[in-house]
Amino acid sequence: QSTTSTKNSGLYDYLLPVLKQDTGLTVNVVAVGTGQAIKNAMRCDGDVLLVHAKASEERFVAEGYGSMRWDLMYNDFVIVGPEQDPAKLRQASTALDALTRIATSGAKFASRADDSGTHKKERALWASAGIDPELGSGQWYMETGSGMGATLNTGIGLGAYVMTDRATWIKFGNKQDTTLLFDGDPALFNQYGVIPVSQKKCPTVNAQGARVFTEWLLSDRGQAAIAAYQVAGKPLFFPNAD
Amino acid sequence: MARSPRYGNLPNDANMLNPLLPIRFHDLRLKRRHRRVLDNLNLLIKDPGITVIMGPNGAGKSLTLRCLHGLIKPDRGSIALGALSVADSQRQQAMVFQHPVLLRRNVMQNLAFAKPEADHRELIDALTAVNLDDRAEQPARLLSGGEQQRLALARALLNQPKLLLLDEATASLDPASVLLIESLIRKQSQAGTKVILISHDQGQARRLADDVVFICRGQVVEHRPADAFFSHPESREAQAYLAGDIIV
Amino acid sequence: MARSPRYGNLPNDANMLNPLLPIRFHDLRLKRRHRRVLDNLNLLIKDPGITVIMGPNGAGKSLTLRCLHGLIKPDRGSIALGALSVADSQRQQAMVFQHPVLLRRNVMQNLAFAKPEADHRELIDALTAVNLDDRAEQPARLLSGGEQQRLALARALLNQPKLLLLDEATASLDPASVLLIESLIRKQSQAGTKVILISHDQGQARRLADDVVFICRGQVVEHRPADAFFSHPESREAQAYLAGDIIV
Amino acid sequence: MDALTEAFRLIITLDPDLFEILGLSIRVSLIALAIATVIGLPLGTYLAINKFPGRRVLITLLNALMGMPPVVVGLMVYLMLSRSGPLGGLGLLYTPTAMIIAQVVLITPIIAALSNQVIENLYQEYRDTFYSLGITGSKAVIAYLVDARYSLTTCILAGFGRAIAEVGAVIIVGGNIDHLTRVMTTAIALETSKGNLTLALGLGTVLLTLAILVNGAVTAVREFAKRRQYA
Amino acid sequence: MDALTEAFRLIITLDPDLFEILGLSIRVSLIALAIATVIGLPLGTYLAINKFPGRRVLITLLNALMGMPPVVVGLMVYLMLSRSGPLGGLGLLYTPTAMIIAQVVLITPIIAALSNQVIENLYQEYRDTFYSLGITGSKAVIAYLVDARYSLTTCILAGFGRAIAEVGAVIIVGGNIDHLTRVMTTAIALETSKGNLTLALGLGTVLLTLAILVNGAVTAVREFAKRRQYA
Ligand SMILES: Nc1ncnc2c1ncn2[C@@H]1O[C@H](COP(=O)(O)OP(=O)(O)OP(=O)(O)O)[C@@H](O)[C@H]1O
Ligand SMILES: Nc1ncnc2c1ncn2[C@@H]1O[C@H](COP(=O)(O)OP(=O)(O)OP(=O)(O)O)[C@@H](O)[C@H]1O
Ligand SMILES: [Mg+2]
Ligand SMILES: [Mg+2]
Repeated sequence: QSTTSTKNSGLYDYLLPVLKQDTGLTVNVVAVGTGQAIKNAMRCDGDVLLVHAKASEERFVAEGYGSMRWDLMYNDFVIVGPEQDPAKLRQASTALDALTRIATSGAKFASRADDSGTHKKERALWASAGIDPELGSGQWYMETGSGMGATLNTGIGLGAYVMTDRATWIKFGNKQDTTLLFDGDPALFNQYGVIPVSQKKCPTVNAQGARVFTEWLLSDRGQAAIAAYQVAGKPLFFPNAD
Repeated sequence: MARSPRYGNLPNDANMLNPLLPIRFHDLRLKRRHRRVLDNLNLLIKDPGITVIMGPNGAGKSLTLRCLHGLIKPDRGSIALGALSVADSQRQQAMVFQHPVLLRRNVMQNLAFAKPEADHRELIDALTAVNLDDRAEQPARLLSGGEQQRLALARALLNQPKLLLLDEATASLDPASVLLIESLIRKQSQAGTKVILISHDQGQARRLADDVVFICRGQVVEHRPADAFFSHPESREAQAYLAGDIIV
Repeated sequence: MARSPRYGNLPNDANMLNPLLPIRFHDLRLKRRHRRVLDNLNLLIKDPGITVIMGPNGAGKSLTLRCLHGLIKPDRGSIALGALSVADSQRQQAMVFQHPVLLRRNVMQNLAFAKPEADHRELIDALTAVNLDDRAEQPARLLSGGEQQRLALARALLNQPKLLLLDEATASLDPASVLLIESLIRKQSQAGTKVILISHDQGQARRLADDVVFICRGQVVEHRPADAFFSHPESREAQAYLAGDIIV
Repeated sequence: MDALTEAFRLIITLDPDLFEILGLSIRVSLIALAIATVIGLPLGTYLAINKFPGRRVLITLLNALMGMPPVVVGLMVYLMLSRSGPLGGLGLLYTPTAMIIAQVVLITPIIAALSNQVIENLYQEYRDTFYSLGITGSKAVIAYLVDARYSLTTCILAGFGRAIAEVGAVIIVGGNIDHLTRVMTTAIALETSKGNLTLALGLGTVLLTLAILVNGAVTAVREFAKRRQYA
Repeated sequence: MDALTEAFRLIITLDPDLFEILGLSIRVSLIALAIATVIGLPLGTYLAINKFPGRRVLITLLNALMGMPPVVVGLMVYLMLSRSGPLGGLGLLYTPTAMIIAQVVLITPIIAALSNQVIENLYQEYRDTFYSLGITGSKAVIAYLVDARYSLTTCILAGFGRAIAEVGAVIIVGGNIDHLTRVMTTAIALETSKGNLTLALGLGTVLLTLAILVNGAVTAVREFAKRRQYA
């Protein structure tokens, strides 16, 4: 089980053949939102969890579903929006400033609103900016309740701002007149974790394969492979396993 | 029109054994759209042989036969066939409808459908009896009107019923087919099958009937031996019917 | 059986003007499943009045009428009605089928469907003419067999056709209805409508026919004035048919 | 079982969000169904009773369009209505109207193809009589529709089922935007993606209950009318 | 237009991924269709020709189940097959078998409800004759199915359309795993979420072409048989 963002970024298509070469392991990827991925794993429908929502992940481990959680890599979020940039995001200094500009300018903002890691991050940012976007739900705050790609499609169709992870954005095919308007604030960094599902809770789990997969990801070979994955000349993920 | 010789239909041993006799309709009542289409109909058919039902259009002849065959449950009243109920006797009955319904298959398959265990020879014989053996492979629904009627009759006879019900079964047949069918019916009757048929054709009724039941407005108005009925109809309605006058 | 008086059907002025006469079938040929069901059929109907078509089951009578009405295109040959083709004359024709198809509506609506512009009075009159006025509100498909046939006839007459085709239209009528319908047909014919009807009923044919067409195996075998046909049928086939013998 | 409890809870607490979403679902589906019926029934009938070259091809195409993936329909409507698309000026994207358009495109072929079959069967029976009475063109179409009215309800109910259950197309053109274009099916998809399976199943149960009620009502009316009239 | 070019490119380059996905789509849909037909046709027929208390309720339910949201079906099958579910031991989740199961659940009611209507019409005509000939039970069911065979193809094609176009259920139970459970519709959904709309539409065009081919073949066979036999 994995989140959609890693899947859509094409990372697996690059990593899995290398993994196969090194270990002989074949991995099946089920890409769903972080929330669904965790719940699916709680039902033992998955061997390894690769998601990005640290708090939920730690609860997953604490409740005994996962044996152990490791930091794997990070990437960062960016805010994209229409070329004309009605909220003047290009001039924003911080992420909080950017969100405040959107909220006060009357421009639209499309949120995934699906309990995904991205959505949780976005909600945390709104909270620290002291804004409750729910009040504008359906007027300027568009809760699409969809995956990253679908939300981008919707946001672009609406001429709205969208917060997305950089990887998905770079590979996204339907950009039309939407462009990257804000990035670089460390508040937008996004930590991915990897958790093998516990054999105690789920006796049917492929623990052997899970361990091999996890160890390979955390090994120098794996970390190097992650760093080497580039799209359009840019690295998308930055390995940071300890 | 040439008349075929009138065969006697005297009850013989086989007839006496017919387990579906006597047939007794008791106070049959049927309502359709606030109209009593069968109105306390009483009828007792004791004897074997051929009973012809006559009566004006809409009198309730077809409905009566359908009740007897179990296709319609009357609102009130009862029907008994010998010691049997309608349901228990149904497998020993066969019926040919006013507008026969043939399956979307060929002539042979239509027959085989009614008697799956029959072998080829038996089916061909049945077709030959109604002069349709050269149509065996033809789609049944593309037969001419008269051919369809003959096929329906062949199908009804296939299972050697003890009671054969015919609702204007010769209405669209040519004279030769009419005589052919009539002789088939007579043969069947002599072999012990009780036959009840509806007909508007007085010639046919005179040729075939042992007794005539005259139905009018949902009631049996007259039930007498054929000779008596045709020579001296008793009821005003039957007199008018035979004379071709309109009965209200 | 009582005979209604035979009316003369002499051509009067109205008849002479019928634009659909003469009706000419030329070398009509129709194949169905490798069998020639119409086999170079030639027929010329010059006179107004009532033409009766007779012939054994499966002879091709219904198919001939269907070709004339435009329901079937013959494989070869032609049909002309006066100066008109089948297609051009079709709106002036009406046909009553062997098994009439009624709509899933009530009796009144079935009539109104054929002539939407007719007012209530006209429809009631048409129903009264076939003795069905008390059935106006009843679902047409629940009528008895004979009642359905009468309704189909009323529907066909509603638009005052110049050519009326009847395919065994009285086969399931009671004697009174038969006479009623026959007098309707006769009236229609005297008013200038050409009538062609198929019938197996020799009594009816004698009562109605001005001329008789005898069809056998897809060909016209005999076409003569009615009196001549019934007193001295010329062809072997017609002799056999009238005698009730099987024709092969 | 949990799903049933959840559905029950949602209904008896008169959850306002639920009723907003449910209301929109019903509105969108019924409007789309009405439009698709008005187009599909005469179209299917016309193709059943008129012979012309290419008729078989058209019927085959209709049958094939029953297998049109909703996502593809959604994308096509999206591209039409998107700001850079030909109808972008109307500003219809992400409105209930867009969802209705997508559903009409989806279910019209279904209603047309199914009614085509129903009418074709009736045509076998009525053809000669209608020809003889000179009933052609739109008069014939209407007559067939009237006489097949009871059988056609099943075709329409199949269309309704597809409309009310449909998610792939409406989520693309509607966007599943809360308080604007969120309907039952997109809400179910959302709760599923959040992992709230019980809530999702609860919503599904509510939707299914709605479908049963609608179908029950239609069947009841139909049976009543049938009995008062006749088959 | 771009979509057409894209579809054309995918096909003429004999893209191996495309053919793998296409093959799985066809396999899953046809197997599901076969199973749903074997269950649905006799079921619909049985309900059309047998009177028993609750029959109307069952038919209404079948009609309503045509409106079963695919996501809900997907969830139910998911919960059944999940490793912690009652059938978890079989290890079927995220396999083509799981997708077939979900599709069978989805399309059996469609085939049953539509065939029910077709057979009910035939029943009006055959009822008395069958009763008179003593044809009941499974013999009657088979006879009705045989005699309605041409009309029933439309019901089956409707089921096929739904199966081949379906995405909501198969993505949940299949998981859209590359080289394992990815079918055309889930691939289209994936490309859409990546914003590759042209590719998505191209795949959609390929799928639609397939649907047209299948429908064309069925129609042709049916017309041929009809002409050799009769309606
Ligand atoms: N389901 C029904 N609803 C209403 N009226 C009906 C129904 N079935 C039959 N009737 C009426 O009942 C009467 C008797 O019908 P039935 O078919 O028994 O007549 P019949 O004696 O056989 O006449 P025919 O000689 O014309 O066949 C008819 O007037 C018919 O209209
Ligand atoms: N579509 C068809 N396919 C094959 N055979 C056909 C078709 N239509 C008619 N026939 C055959 O053509 C012959 C003539 O049929 P038609 O209906 O004209 O007979 P008919 O003279 O009206 O007989 P009847 O008095 O029995 O009504 C019949 O043998 C019939 O089986
Ligand atoms: Mg009758
Ligand atoms: Mg005929």
